[in-house]
Amino acid sequence: MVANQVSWMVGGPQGSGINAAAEILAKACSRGGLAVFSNIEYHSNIIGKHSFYRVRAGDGEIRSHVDEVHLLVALDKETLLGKKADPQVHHIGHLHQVVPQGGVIYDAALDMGTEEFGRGDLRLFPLPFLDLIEAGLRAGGKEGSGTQYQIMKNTVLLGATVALLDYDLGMVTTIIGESFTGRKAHLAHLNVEVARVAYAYVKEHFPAGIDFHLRAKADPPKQILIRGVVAAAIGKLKAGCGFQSYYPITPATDESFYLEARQADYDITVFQCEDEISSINMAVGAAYAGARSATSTSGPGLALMGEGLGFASITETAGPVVCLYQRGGPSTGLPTRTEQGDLHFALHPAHGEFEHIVVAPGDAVECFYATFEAFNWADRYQMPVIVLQDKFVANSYRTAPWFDTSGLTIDRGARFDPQTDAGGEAYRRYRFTASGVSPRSRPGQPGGMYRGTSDEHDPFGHIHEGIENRMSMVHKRRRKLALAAQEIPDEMKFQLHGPPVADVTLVSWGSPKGAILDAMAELSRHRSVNFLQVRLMRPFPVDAVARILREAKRSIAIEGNFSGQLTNLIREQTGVTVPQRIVRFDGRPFSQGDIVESVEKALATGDPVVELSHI
Amino acid sequence: MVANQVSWMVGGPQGSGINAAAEILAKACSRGGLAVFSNIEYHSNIIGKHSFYRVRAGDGEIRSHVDEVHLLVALDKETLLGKKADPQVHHIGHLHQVVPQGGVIYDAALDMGTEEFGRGDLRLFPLPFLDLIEAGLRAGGKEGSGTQYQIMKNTVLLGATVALLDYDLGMVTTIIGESFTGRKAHLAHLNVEVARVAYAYVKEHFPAGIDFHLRAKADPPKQILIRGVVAAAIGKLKAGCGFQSYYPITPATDESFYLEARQADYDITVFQCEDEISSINMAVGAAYAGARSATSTSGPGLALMGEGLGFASITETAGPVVCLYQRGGPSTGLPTRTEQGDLHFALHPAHGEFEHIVVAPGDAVECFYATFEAFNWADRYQMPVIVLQDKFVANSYRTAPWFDTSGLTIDRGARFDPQTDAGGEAYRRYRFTASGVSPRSRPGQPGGMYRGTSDEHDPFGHIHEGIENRMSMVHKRRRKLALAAQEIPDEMKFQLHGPPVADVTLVSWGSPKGAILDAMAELSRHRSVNFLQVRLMRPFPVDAVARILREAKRSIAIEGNFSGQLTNLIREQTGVTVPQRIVRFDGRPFSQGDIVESVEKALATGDPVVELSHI
Amino acid sequence: MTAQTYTAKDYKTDVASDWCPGCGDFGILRSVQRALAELHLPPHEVAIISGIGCSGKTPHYIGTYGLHTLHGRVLTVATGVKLANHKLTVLALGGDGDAYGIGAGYFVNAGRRNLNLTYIVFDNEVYGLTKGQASPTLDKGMRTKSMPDEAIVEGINPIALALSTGYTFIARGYALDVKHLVGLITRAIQHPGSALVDVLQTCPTYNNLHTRDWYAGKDRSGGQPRLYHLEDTGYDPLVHNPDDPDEVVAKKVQALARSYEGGDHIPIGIFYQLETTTLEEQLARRRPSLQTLAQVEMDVYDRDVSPLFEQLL
Amino acid sequence: MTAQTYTAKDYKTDVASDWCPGCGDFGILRSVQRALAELHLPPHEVAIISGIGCSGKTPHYIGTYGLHTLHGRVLTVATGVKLANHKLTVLALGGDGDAYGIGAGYFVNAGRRNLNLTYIVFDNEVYGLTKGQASPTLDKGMRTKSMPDEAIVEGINPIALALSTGYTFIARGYALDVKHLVGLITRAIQHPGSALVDVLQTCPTYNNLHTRDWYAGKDRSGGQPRLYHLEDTGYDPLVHNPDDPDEVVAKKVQALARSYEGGDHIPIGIFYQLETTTLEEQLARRRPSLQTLAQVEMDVYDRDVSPLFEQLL
Ligand SMILES: Cc1ncc(C[n+]2csc(CCOP(=O)(O)OP(=O)(O)O)c2C)c(N)n1
Ligand SMILES: Cc1ncc(C[n+]2csc(CCOP(=O)(O)OP(=O)(O)O)c2C)c(N)n1
Ligand code: SF4
Ligand code: SF4
Ligand SMILES: [Mg+2]
Ligand SMILES: [Mg+2]
Repeated sequence: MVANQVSWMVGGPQGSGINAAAEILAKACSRGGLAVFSNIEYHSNIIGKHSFYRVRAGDGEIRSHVDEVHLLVALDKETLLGKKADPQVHHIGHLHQVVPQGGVIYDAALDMGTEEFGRGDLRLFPLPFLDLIEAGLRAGGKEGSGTQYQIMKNTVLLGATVALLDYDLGMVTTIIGESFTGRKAHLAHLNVEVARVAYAYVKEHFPAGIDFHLRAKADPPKQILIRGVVAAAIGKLKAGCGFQSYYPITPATDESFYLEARQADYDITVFQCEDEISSINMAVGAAYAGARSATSTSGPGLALMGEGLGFASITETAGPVVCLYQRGGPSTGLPTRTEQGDLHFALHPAHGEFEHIVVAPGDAVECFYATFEAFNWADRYQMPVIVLQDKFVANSYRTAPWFDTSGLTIDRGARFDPQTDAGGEAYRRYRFTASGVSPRSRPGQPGGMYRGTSDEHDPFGHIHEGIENRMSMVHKRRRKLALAAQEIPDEMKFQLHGPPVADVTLVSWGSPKGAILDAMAELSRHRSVNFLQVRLMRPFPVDAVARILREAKRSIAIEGNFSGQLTNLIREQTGVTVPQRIVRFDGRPFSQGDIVESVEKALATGDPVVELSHI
Repeated sequence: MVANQVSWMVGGPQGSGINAAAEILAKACSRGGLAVFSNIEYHSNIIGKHSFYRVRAGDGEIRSHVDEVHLLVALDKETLLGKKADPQVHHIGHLHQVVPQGGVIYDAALDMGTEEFGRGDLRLFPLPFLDLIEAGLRAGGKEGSGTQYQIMKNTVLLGATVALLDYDLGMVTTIIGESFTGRKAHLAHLNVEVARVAYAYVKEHFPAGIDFHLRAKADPPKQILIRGVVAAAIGKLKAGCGFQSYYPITPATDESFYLEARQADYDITVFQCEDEISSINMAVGAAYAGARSATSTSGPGLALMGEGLGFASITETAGPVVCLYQRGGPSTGLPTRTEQGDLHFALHPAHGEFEHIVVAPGDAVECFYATFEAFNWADRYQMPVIVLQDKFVANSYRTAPWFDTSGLTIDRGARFDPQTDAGGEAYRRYRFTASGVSPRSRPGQPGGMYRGTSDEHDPFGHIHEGIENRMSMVHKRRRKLALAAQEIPDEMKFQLHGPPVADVTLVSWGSPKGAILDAMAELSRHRSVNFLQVRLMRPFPVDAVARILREAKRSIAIEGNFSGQLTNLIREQTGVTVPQRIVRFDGRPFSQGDIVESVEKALATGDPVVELSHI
Repeated sequence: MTAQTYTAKDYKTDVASDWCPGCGDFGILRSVQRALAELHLPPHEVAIISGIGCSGKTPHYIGTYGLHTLHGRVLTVATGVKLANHKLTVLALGGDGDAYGIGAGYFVNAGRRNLNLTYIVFDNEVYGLTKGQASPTLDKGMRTKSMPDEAIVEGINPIALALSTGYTFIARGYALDVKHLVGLITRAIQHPGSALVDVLQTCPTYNNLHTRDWYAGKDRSGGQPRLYHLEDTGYDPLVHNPDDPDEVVAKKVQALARSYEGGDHIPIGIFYQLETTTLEEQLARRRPSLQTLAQVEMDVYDRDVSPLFEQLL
Repeated sequence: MTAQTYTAKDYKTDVASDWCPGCGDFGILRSVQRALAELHLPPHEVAIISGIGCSGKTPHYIGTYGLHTLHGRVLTVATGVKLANHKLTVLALGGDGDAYGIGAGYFVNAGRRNLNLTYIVFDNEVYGLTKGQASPTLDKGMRTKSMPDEAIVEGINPIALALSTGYTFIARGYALDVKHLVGLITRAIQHPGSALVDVLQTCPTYNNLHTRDWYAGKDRSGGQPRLYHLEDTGYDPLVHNPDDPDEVVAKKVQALARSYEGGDHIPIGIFYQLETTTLEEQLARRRPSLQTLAQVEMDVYDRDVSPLFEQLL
């Protein structure tokens, strides 16, 4: 393992506050200049079911999680040992993931006999959670029973964690202070006291601690800690998005919340709709009216948006941009779990043949840039754009250098100009042009009036069923897609990570990116490895992908779905068959170790399909 | 041209009754033992816009239309010469389609100077339509002005047509009599009189007539005249369908109307819903309740049904069967025109990865059998089935031998039996089985109670997010699809028409079938030609199609869409590239001549794409 | 069928609920189970169809046939079930978001049909399962703890909406007044036609405005409860002469006026009831076989379609 | 903007209509054009959004901005347009199937918002463009010539539905009483908030029950018209004190009672009107820049997002 790198995990029932603790720890590590990757797993449930949060932090590049845990924090027995008896939620807990000599913080009140841990190598840290809360409250000048302030267990575990990892308590208490705002501001100092008490308790009672420590950088770089939803949201703001409609759905809602909280500061209209049919069509209406417009959703929502997307496309509306956060399907499926199961659907989301763009960023950084560009594409090519993320990218935090926005430019595409363009009766909104793009007006603009329709239409926008017109219109609209294929730069379309030529070429898209990148060093010890990450799904970078894969000595696809949707798409588009694929479709994300193991297995066995799971 | 074979066309404004005239003529030809193919083209409009109806009838096999017309009937000038000045509906009429020496019946009141026809070879039959109507009314004992009975122009043209084609007037008047029923019965004899008068008038005033005639068979076979919607409807009835929900949409509505009119006779519940989301989910509810259940729609409707289909699939509901009548897209598009644009969408109609079957019959006969079998598949594999038709198959009449239903058997699949299966608390609706299929109960059945859900679930049907269970469930459901792939017989999956090995292999699906078959004789004069018709789109007949295409010397795909959806699917599924394709995407169907010309062109030029249109 | 008797226990499952402690859903669950027991409905003849949300999970806890469907589509699935087998007792249930937001179109159109089913709406004024956004029943100006701002659109009045769309049994209950709610659900199930029971439901996790204590009036000076029983005021919801359009309108108008009562004086009970032909009855007129058999009981697998071919000759 | 004047001609296009001869849609088209002219609205500042159906084709014949959208989604698109540019006059229009069937959910939820737009429903009791099936407003027991059987579900009462969902201007017009209809549409456009004008529309092709002659009462012994003007009876639809909840309820109750009048005595006119804060006003409180600028007028293309990154440090 890398020195000064730690994998930490906390588990407990939904609603017990582990999120806050983990996120504060992650932020403290990030502020200390460490690389951080953190992510949560939880049931589709509000209070009670088992959830856990991982934080991996340290030196070097970290873009994924690992399965092993150096320090495990358990708020309940289930986190340790699972629920083996209950067929409904059967799982085996996380104790087995703890590395040799790893530490376990748990509530002393759980009354775990050491033999229950079943292994002698662990460093055990039973803590009197309620007592520590009470002590902290007292220190903060508040008498109160620990039971009443149960939720502060999360602060106890945070203080204890910092003590064991030997990290910077001051940094953590600062962040605790920052994170209680508004109605909760008065709780800040109490929590700080509780964290201090827990820290002191651990330092005092467990001086030996554990062997895994984290040290903040002396001169930390200016880095941010960001997750997919927020990256996309900031991308939208930076791009000048003026309208976002949404209907609540996991895991997309967080993005809209983020924007909603900033609507006044950033002059954006964020609107909660009655359903996703409304969201998409409002977004189309707003785009038609001239705003840069967007919505975001996950699979079940997109299943209601197809008609609206086709409508936007045939009316050559400039947008909307639709952020699709994939989750475990089909149907309601695994609503809080991750999957890459919607690629085919995003490519053909409704009846008929229409033009749209589908881009699939691989991490939060790409989410930002892809979402930003999506608006330029929507305007330039006058069609909707789908930005395909998944729950894993959406919810996972990672560190990244402060985003460079200097190179970002806004391009609103061809717009009707009453000074230079034929207007009034002569204005042809859908004029046949060589590029396929016709300058668009917006309601309110004198001289640019037209009547549009979801029916096939003539250059003026009126219903037209004639053959000649129809064919010209289809060609016109298709030219725009061809133009997009031509103009969008290669680096937005795909990236070949690693050496240009290698013994093994991994092929993937979206969220497995981080784990693949992190796994490459180890995989490369025995052979050279490179990694083709496909980003633009439509228009597809046919020639480049075909060339790279034809030149590849051996290629293996890696996807978070059952059927290998990218693998299929590549074959459809290029005729090239990627002969092996590694798939995961249990709703869980790929870890760094998953990639190493499964690629080794695929190479060793030659099996066409390697299925992954960790129980 | 084949002797005793005629291509006839009538054109006029929507609502002018040309449908009735054409359909009576078609029926008379069918009853006379001739092969018939007839189809209509019309605007998305109720009254007034140009529409035309073609009837091709005669000896030999006829499964398509031809572009040339032997006898044209024009109720208005637009039918003859189009509307060249009006940019909104620009077209050039049908006069140019009339063959040398062909006949033209038209209303003398149109006041067409012969020079307006622009060619001297035609046989012109200006008729005093209103006078003939009045004469007929008088003969029927009714004084009335022709203006008031304008609609009877269609009967005039019918009588005149029969006279010129020298066909059997008695047969036609019998059918006229049959076609006025219910509230309209009193009009039967008036129309018969009008037809007689028109017939006599033509015989008297135009004794030379035309050179193209139709003669009924002396001993006509027992054949039926059927179109896709009716074939599918009867297929549903024969299969024991107990529930059909629908929401009106062109061109699917006719199927539901047909069933609705027979609900009492055939004990089927037919229900008009508030929209297609309701249609699909009611159909799922009915299937869950134990009925064989169905709905039908076209593209915009399917765009609202995806979520319901995914729901049916994850709950392993036995159905519903969804008849999808493709029409011109995208969006509202060309709502009364044909297209094969929904294949990709039908294959991936919603988010996530789920199981369903997609079958695409090529003509009305296949519609019947495919729809029938669809219910067996829905029951056997417990998943929804999409039967993919298009407007052209749906609305075109063709003759066919009386359907042989003797070989049809109903298979309701594995059902829970309280006598032999573990019931009550022990009943596992989603028991893991080797085939993937678990016997299903229905509400009302004692011992078979379970709780189902659109979430991922355990064998009992309860929400379950565990990894092991998830993977087993995905595999279980996928096994059913594999089973379907194994069990469905080859002849349902595809058909290789013509010689097993040929110089040129045409590849197509759905409605171009008729035109391709009819074109093969001519195409085969210069080289050997066969035709691979793919019927089952999911599960796809991978091996057979790959084998046939790999063995093909030269293959050309023919599709009624822009992007070559089957071509793409074949490549995705088999890796085989069909190097050339002929496409038509102007909303119009392929004629026999279209196929001949475009295949010759494709062979001559080697162009990867040959686009078709006739203006 | 021998007349068997049942108790609430017979409608339980051994599935652990994953609702939050103290959730009002428990009260509704218990009320449904008791109502089924009071009516002694054989569990296998009951189908409980639900939407998606916290509320949507209810069927998993009831020992009848159950189907947990899609968000907003519960009435469409339930209608399909009932049309296919009208001998079943069909209960539809789900959240207020499910019912009046994404499902509003189906709510309206199901009302018109007067199909004999009972719809129980879990009205907690929030989207529970997606973490507490405003649901359509939250009133304008209100702000729960998970909302960034006050609601700026009118709340839906479910009683008024149901009145205008044709439900023939319209009631409001309270999740924590189980005895009263059992009565409402029992009568809703007995009612021949579309029945709505909108149930005020506490959501201790997200709805901090309308809590158990608030309904109980704990914050009021006199401490009187905010809820009262309509029937205690002599209110008569029943249309006595269904053929008298004037009485129908009068009873609707009366119910409408009452439905707007609120604040510290919130009526629960039956607002409106009209006994008139159900959709099943009308269908059975058109299709006499439905008078004795449910659609799923008919043997339709050996149909003679040759008359249909005859018509095509 | 110089105050320019307009006449109905200024709102015409040269596109040939493809409605059937005698269709009531012509009357509605003319009324919209005249209302726009009476208000002297600059054509380029008007956006007319329509659904799918015969009625949906209307924008092609009006010389303003227009968008002919999807079946049942007209209000969602119109809402998006208005939210993006509240300075536009936005008219939504479409068929009764569009509005109360497939679009019912959007009808309900748009009502709640009180966004300042006018919805004109072409109420012909049939699905015109798909050839005459019953639309949701066709009453139970009715059968038009294209229906195989009588309708067996209740017809929607658009006025009652609008009342229960929050529209603040609710009127009924008649397509062939153009003068009266112009007045209704004019006032609906002037009304600040969600306005519904349900227009009884003749469909000579499919609706053989409620024809021009029927409305005119030609078949009645005295030959009196079946329609009367509400305002002629002294009816007062206006809520005079919007802050008085009792008056609001009273006016709703009054309107509801009146909305059920029918048969030979059908009221047209304004049923209900309430002037209260619009959605735009509320949004502008939250977002003061909206008080002067429309969203599309704001320069949002050079935003400084660095404070957002700061928060992520
Ligand atoms: C099509 C679709 N959109 C969104 C969601 C996400 N979702 C799940 S539950 C829910 C709201 C639940 O609120 P409500 O219906 O009031 O039920 P409650 O949880 O309050 O009982 C939403 C929006 C979904 N499952 N499907
Ligand atoms: C999603 C969808 N379903 C069905 C249709 C078919 N369709 C077109 S118009 C229409 C009904 C029109 O009726 P109405 O809204 O009353 O308008 P009208 O034609 O009477 O003016 C229907 C069902 C469609 N276009 N889209
Ligand atoms: S979130 Fe609210 S409604 Fe959902 S289970 Fe918890 S308390 Fe009940
Ligand atoms: S069908 Fe009816 S509504 Fe449609 S255009 Fe014709 S008359 Fe008008
Ligand atoms: Mg709720
Ligand atoms: Mg209508």
